[in-house]
Amino acid sequence: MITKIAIETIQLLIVGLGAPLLVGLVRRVKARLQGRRGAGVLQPYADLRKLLAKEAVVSETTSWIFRFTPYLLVATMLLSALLVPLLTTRTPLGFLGNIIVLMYLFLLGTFFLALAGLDAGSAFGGMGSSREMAVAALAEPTVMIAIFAMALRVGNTELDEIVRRGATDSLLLLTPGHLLAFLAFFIVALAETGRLPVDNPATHLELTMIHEAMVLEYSGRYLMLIEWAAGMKLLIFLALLSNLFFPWGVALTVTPAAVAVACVALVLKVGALAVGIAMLETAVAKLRLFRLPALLSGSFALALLAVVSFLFVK
Amino acid sequence: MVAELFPKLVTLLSFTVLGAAFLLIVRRDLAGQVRLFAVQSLTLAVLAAVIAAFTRSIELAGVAAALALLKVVVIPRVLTRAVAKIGLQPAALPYLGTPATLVVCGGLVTIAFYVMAPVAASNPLPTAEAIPIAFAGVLIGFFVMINRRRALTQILGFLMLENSIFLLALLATYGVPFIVEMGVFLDVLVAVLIMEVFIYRIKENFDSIEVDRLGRLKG
Amino acid sequence: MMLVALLLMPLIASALIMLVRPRVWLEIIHALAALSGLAVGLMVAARVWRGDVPVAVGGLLRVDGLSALMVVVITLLGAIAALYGLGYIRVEYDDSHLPRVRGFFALFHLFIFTMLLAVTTDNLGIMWVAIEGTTLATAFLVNLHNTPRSLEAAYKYLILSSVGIALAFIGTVLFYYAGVSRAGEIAVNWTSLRAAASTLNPQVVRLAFAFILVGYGTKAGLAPMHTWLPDAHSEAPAPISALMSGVLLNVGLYALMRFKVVVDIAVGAHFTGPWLLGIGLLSLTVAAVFLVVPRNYKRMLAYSSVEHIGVICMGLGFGGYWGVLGALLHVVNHALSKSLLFILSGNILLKYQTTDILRVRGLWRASPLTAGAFTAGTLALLGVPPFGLFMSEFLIFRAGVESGPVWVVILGVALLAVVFAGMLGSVNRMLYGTPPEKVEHGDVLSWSLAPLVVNFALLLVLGLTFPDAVADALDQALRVLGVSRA
Amino acid sequence: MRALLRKIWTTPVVAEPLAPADDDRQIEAMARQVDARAQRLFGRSLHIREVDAGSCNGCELEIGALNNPYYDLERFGMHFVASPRHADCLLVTGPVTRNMADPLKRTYDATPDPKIVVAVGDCARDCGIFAGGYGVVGPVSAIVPVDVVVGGCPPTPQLILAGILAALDRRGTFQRIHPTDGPIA
Amino acid sequence: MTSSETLTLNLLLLALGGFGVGAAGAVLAACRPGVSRWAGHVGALVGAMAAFALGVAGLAGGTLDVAIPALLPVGGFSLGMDRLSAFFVLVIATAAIPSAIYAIAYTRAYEGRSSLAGMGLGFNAFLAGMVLVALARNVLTFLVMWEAMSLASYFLVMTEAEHRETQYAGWLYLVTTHAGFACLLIGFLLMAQGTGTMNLGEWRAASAALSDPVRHAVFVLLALGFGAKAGVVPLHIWLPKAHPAAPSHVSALMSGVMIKLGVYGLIRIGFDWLGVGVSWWGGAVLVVAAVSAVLGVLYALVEQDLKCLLAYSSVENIGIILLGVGAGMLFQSYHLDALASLALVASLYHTLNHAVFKPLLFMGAGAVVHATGTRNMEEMGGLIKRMPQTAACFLVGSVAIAALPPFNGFISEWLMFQSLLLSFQISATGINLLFALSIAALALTSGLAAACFVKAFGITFLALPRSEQAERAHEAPWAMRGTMAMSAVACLALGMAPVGLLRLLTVTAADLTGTDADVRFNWNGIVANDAFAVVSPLWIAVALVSLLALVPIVLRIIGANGGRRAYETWGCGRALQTARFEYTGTAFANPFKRVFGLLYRPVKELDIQFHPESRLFVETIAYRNETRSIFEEVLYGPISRLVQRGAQRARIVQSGSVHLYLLYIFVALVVLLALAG
Repeated sequence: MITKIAIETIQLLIVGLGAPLLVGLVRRVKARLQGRRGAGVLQPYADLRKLLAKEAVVSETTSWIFRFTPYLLVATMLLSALLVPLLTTRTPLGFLGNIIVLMYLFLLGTFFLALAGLDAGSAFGGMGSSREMAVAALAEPTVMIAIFAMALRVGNTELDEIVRRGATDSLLLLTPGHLLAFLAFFIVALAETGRLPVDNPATHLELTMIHEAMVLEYSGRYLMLIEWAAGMKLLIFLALLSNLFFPWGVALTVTPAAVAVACVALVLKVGALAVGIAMLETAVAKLRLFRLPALLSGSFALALLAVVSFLFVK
Repeated sequence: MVAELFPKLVTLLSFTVLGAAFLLIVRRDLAGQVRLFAVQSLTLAVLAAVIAAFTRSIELAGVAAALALLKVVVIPRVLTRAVAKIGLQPAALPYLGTPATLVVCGGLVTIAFYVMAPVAASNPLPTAEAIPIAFAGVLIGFFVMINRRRALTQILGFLMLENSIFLLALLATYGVPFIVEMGVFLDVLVAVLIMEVFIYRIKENFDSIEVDRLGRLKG
Repeated sequence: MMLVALLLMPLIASALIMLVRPRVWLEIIHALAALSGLAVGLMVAARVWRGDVPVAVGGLLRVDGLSALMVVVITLLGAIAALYGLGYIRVEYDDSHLPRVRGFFALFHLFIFTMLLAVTTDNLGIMWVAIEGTTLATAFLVNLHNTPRSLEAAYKYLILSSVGIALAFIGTVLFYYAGVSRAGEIAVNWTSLRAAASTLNPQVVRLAFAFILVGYGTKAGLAPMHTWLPDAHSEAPAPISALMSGVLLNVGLYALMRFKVVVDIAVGAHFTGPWLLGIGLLSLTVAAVFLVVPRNYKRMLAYSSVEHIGVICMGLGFGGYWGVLGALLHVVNHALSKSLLFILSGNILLKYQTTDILRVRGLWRASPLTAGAFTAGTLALLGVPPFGLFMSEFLIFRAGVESGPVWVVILGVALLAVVFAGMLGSVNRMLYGTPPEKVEHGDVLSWSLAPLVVNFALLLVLGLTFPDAVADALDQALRVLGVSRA
Repeated sequence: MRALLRKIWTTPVVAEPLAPADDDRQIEAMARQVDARAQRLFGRSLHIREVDAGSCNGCELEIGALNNPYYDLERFGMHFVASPRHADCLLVTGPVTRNMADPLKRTYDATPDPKIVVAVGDCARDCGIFAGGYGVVGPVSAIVPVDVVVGGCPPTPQLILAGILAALDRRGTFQRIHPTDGPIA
Repeated sequence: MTSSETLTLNLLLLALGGFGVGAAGAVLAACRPGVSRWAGHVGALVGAMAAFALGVAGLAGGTLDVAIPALLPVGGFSLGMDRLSAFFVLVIATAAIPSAIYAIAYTRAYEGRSSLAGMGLGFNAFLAGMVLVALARNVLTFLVMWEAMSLASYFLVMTEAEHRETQYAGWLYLVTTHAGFACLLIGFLLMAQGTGTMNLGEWRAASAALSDPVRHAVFVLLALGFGAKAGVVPLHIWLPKAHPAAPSHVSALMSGVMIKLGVYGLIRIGFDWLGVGVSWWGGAVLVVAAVSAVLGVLYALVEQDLKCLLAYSSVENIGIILLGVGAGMLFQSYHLDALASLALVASLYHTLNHAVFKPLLFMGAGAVVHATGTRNMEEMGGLIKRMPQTAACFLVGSVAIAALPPFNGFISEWLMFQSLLLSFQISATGINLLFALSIAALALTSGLAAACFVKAFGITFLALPRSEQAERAHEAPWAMRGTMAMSAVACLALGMAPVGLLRLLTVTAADLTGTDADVRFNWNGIVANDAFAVVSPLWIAVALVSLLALVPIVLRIIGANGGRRAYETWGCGRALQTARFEYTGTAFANPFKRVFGLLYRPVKELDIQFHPESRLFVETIAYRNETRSIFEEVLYGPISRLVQRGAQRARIVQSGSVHLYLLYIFVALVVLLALAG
């Protein structure tokens, strides 16, 4: 029991506390790639702390939805953190739900965030909501097909189980379907977490915004919660990507040593992915909104190819 | 002798009836058409009388007499009265011209022979040979109704059709039972009277007795 | 005796109406004759249903199960139409048009008489005479208003029906001819013809049936001989339309059925079946074409009669117990519903002074009672449960699936669906919306609609149940038609 | 992407290091101060919203330069944001024109407390050459409380940075900064 | 008769009695609209409650056997109940109970405008018809009740027939449903002919006697008939017109349950009457379902009429339900009966869920329409402040229908995903790919549904009111709010504690497929296919709520600034912040319109009126961006035009020329003579 609580606590801490670090890392690497020094990797912590100290200006037009959403977002992310196998393949709360539950938890957050975007009645918020929902909806088939591909590979949709089977499969990286599914899932992760080329998290131009446009109205602690949640989402997605597709180092048995190794492995894998994202973001431009379907259908095609390859390999 | 003569006579008279029908196609003036009908009816009455004599049927003789009275005297009178009352009318051309009509009628006669051949063949009566002729009369009467534009001519066509049916019945079975025949005569008479009234009303309402004018009720 | 009374009563009523003077008396005689006609008709039918076959006037008149059914239909709907006619004529013609009123009542009963004669006589010749008589009796009724339109309709009706019926006479003669060598002169009687049926020359019988089908088909309103029907039924005064569409067509069908029995025995049922199916389907198609977008609601009802007669023909064509049972039930149901609707159409005409569908609007608001009845009647007519027509159509198509080619059933049902769409759309257009300004609120002749309760009740009864009495009555009629429950 | 990454690899960091360099000593010093003070008030995180209240865009060019790799504002935890709701600091340029007076006020009100306002450029200070123009309402301080005024037409990025620094330092007390004022101790 | 049969019989009689008394009461009190309103709907409520009990009894294993041979000849009026029937009775009652209560308050607005007697009569007849359809055990009983249900709902749709669109909607509805009825009729007759019985209960055993062509024909015909009622694409065109046109409590029932009877029929043909089907049947159902789901939600997304949006969303949900049915049929034809049961359980649960949240949404929409007098979302907005409770309930419905945890839609969609994912057990590549595409379709659907209901809720309830009516809107009467709250609670309960009901549904599915579903339940969770997938809805909810509570507490502890200042919305400092600056529903849907332009084929019209003096000044700008329905344009439009034009052309046969008419007779005679000779 204590081990279980310990593991879940570690997971919560990794996600909750690691999220700003991850964001900082991506920004730092990006700055470096742009020839800047950039803020330190710990800058996001400072940002969040500062936001907590500020008052919140809330539009008179808004309703309780606007104020409720940040809390819900954080709650869904923390809940996700509890059921994702970050360290071991025996996540204590894994019984809460499988990967589909996870995706729907994300969707729940997106749903409310989009509502919040509409709540203030500003044109930007509405625009952001509309775009965010469009991207989310279009990404959904890829997610599910990628999951189907995984289910074909391991015969299961339980996160723990997928990781476990992967960890014991030495030829994993040589499976074309696996790599295709990874690529598809990676693109989806970019779309879901609002990274380039889908969305530019650093943009100042309202008309090009997606995620940012929805949160333009937030300030103070609400903004802090939302940024934090966004960071957590990125972390969870990257952790998922690394553990589902590269399940090296994940603890198959729950011993302190194994967990410690898993922690280190996770940090390394996520870090590598973060660097990858930063490099990608430096190299590519944001796509026009109406070019996005091409990207997402491309990822869908990849996922479908993965399915096909598994069908034929079987 | 009589037995030999009888079918020939019947066939001859039947042809006369059919001939009258043919003439109706050619005739243009109404009064002449009415007279033609009277002639046809008279021939028919004679034929009925001949058959009545041959079969010694009193009923049929009665029918012949009634026929003569009705179709040679009463109905032509009624129609003549109508013709007089309508007055002179420009004769509208039929849909098909006379030559074409005659060709069509030739075709109709062929059809009649073709259709009625089995009936004629299966009939033991001496009059049976002429059955197709009677049916040809029916078809020609029908055709006149289709081809002619004036209401009165249509009625004459109908009457000739009726005559031919009577002829058919006569030839095939020596006539239908008396009571039926009387009923039929009654119907024909009433029908003609009603038609007469309608013709007057059409004249009144449409200023013409051309049936083509009756074209409001469509679709 | 009762049989003779049945026939004499309308005749006498007709004569009396010509004689008496005050309008009230006319109306009283009219109503009495119709109601007592119904009473006597029911009594005659009751006798038949008890197993008796009344015969009168030396075998000239004979009422079997089929005739009894028709007698009931004629007298019942005659009575309903007569009662409605009272009110209707009152609204249409005041006392200054007494001759016309008198003519209407007199011809009305003459019309009833001819129909009754046609279905009660055993003599096929007399039947022919009587059916021709129906044309003659109704020709003036169609032209009652003496407008150019009604005149045109009446003229066409007269010419086409007369020609058609003349062809039927050829058929009758040929049957007589085929039978006379076997059964003697009484071969003109249906009973003896039927008795001798198996010995008849099949080829002649086939020819004869062609004439009969075209001839009586004209009278029954089967396509392509139906062309007079929409004209005449739409121009006639509402009570007459009700009788013509509801009853007279069935009399034509009745004649057809009588001959069909004989043909089926002489040649075999495989002969008439396809013909009736074909002509039924053709009627249905033609009606459907005209019911896609009807413009005139009385014509719409008339075409719907073509449609239903087609359906009945299909039932007869499919044959078998269920098919013929369905056809007979459909005869009754159609009579009930169609007379109902024509009567209501009279009300609408009185209210809106037009038969144009596009100019009738807001019937629900203008006269709710009429509208309600019209809606229910239309739905009944379209074959919607719980009304009888659904049941009879169900039986007919069931028979079709059982015996006939299934594609005919599919086509038939599809055509019925097209009719459904067309008629429902048009009726909706009439029912809803805002009525024109000149139309005042309130029902006309609401009390004259009271008898329609009978129609609705019967339609419901026939739609939901199958009482033993009805089953027995139909079984008797079916036995006449040579089918019995397997 | 490969070419780009190669280029990135071969290009050194151009942002001035915090290690002393002759000309840029000031910058370095200021940066350190900003670092320290911002930490006090905003926890080393300062989000800036730029408001152009009617400027000729000269100041904007200089402000824009703050973002480039040379000045690299971000390394101090400063960041330009898209909404006043996210901002801690308003950077106002230009004389306040009639049409921008109200929006400026609204922007100020829309910014959550605590917040600072830095008026950038001569125009923002006293309407500069536009003073008295019919379309000009007045300097920024006429509309919203200003913490620091940075003079210059346009001020250098250095100065602007200094102004922000000063604002952090003396929030609530009005202060002017001029190019001639010299480095801030 | 066993005691359980006595119980069910009594419940049935009570239900029918309730409907009967309700109908009679409504009609008898026709002159007193207030009384009529109460009588009709209270009767319906009593009936619905009895039906609910009947459904529960049936699911628990109670049976029913009623036969009245005298009523409806040819087989007689015959009712029976197995678990499937019972389940659908339960579904009907579940939606009917809130609708009836809601109607008491809602129909008040119709007093003086429409006949409340008619509405009461129609409402009760509608309910009775639906219940009896589910229970019918004889062809004729089924058909008559089917049509009674259609007719009653038709008249209810026509309640507001003074509008032209309503007339058209009603017409289209009845025509489509009747066409479907025609298909059913032929299909049933063929089936009865092939099996030799009109008793629906005997068909399963007798279906082996059917020849292959007949089996296929029966399947196609019945599927068409039931599909038309269910509103699957492309037979859906009536649905988005008729459902919005009806009063909201009726829309709730039509969308919530009536279309489900189409599903009922499809389940019957897929799993019961025709025995185990051929694989292409299931494949066809799966494809149609996927297309319905995606197209339904796509059309919903661009709809500005709130009730129309909900109606299209019903097309979508029917698609989702049928995905399970189709998958189940396919599994069955590959002998994976346990999976078939699982798919069926998912379908049935979604059926029930949709019957809870769709009425809830329609009732919410009704309250909104009631308050604002319009169905156009572009004239709403800001209602969350004016009608907070309605808004909360509508939000629950929206979240539930978007299949988000912890509400009920999520559970059924989760189950659906599992059953589709498990299709890899079939070893046929083509079928696997088909399933892959259905998974993608379902995923796309759920994403789009989320977007759709963000729009529905956001545009309707959030931000500033877009019209004066919306500004003046008021909260709905308590009865309406109460029923909505009831349904909202049901959504949550069904989402958090689905296990008990799912166990019953497993038994129901097992009755049809013969095998228990491939799913286990522990006291709080669902485990599909031996730990293939697990979900614990209750714990998710608990965890979510505790985390929600935890976050503010932690914030407080670490000393977050709790200050809050209200100020206007940030509009770049614009002077005026009015509703005109808000994102409209049309704008919200625009990205989707562009992405799926092929399907929507939007028509854009930009009409700019310049000032006569100078083109630099614009007087008015009118912008219209409407989508066109492919099916109406490509499929039904041409057919309808063809029929109409053909009919118009063919009318010349009745040319008015008596000569021509005579010629017809002549030709007929000659032809028949030739045939006879």
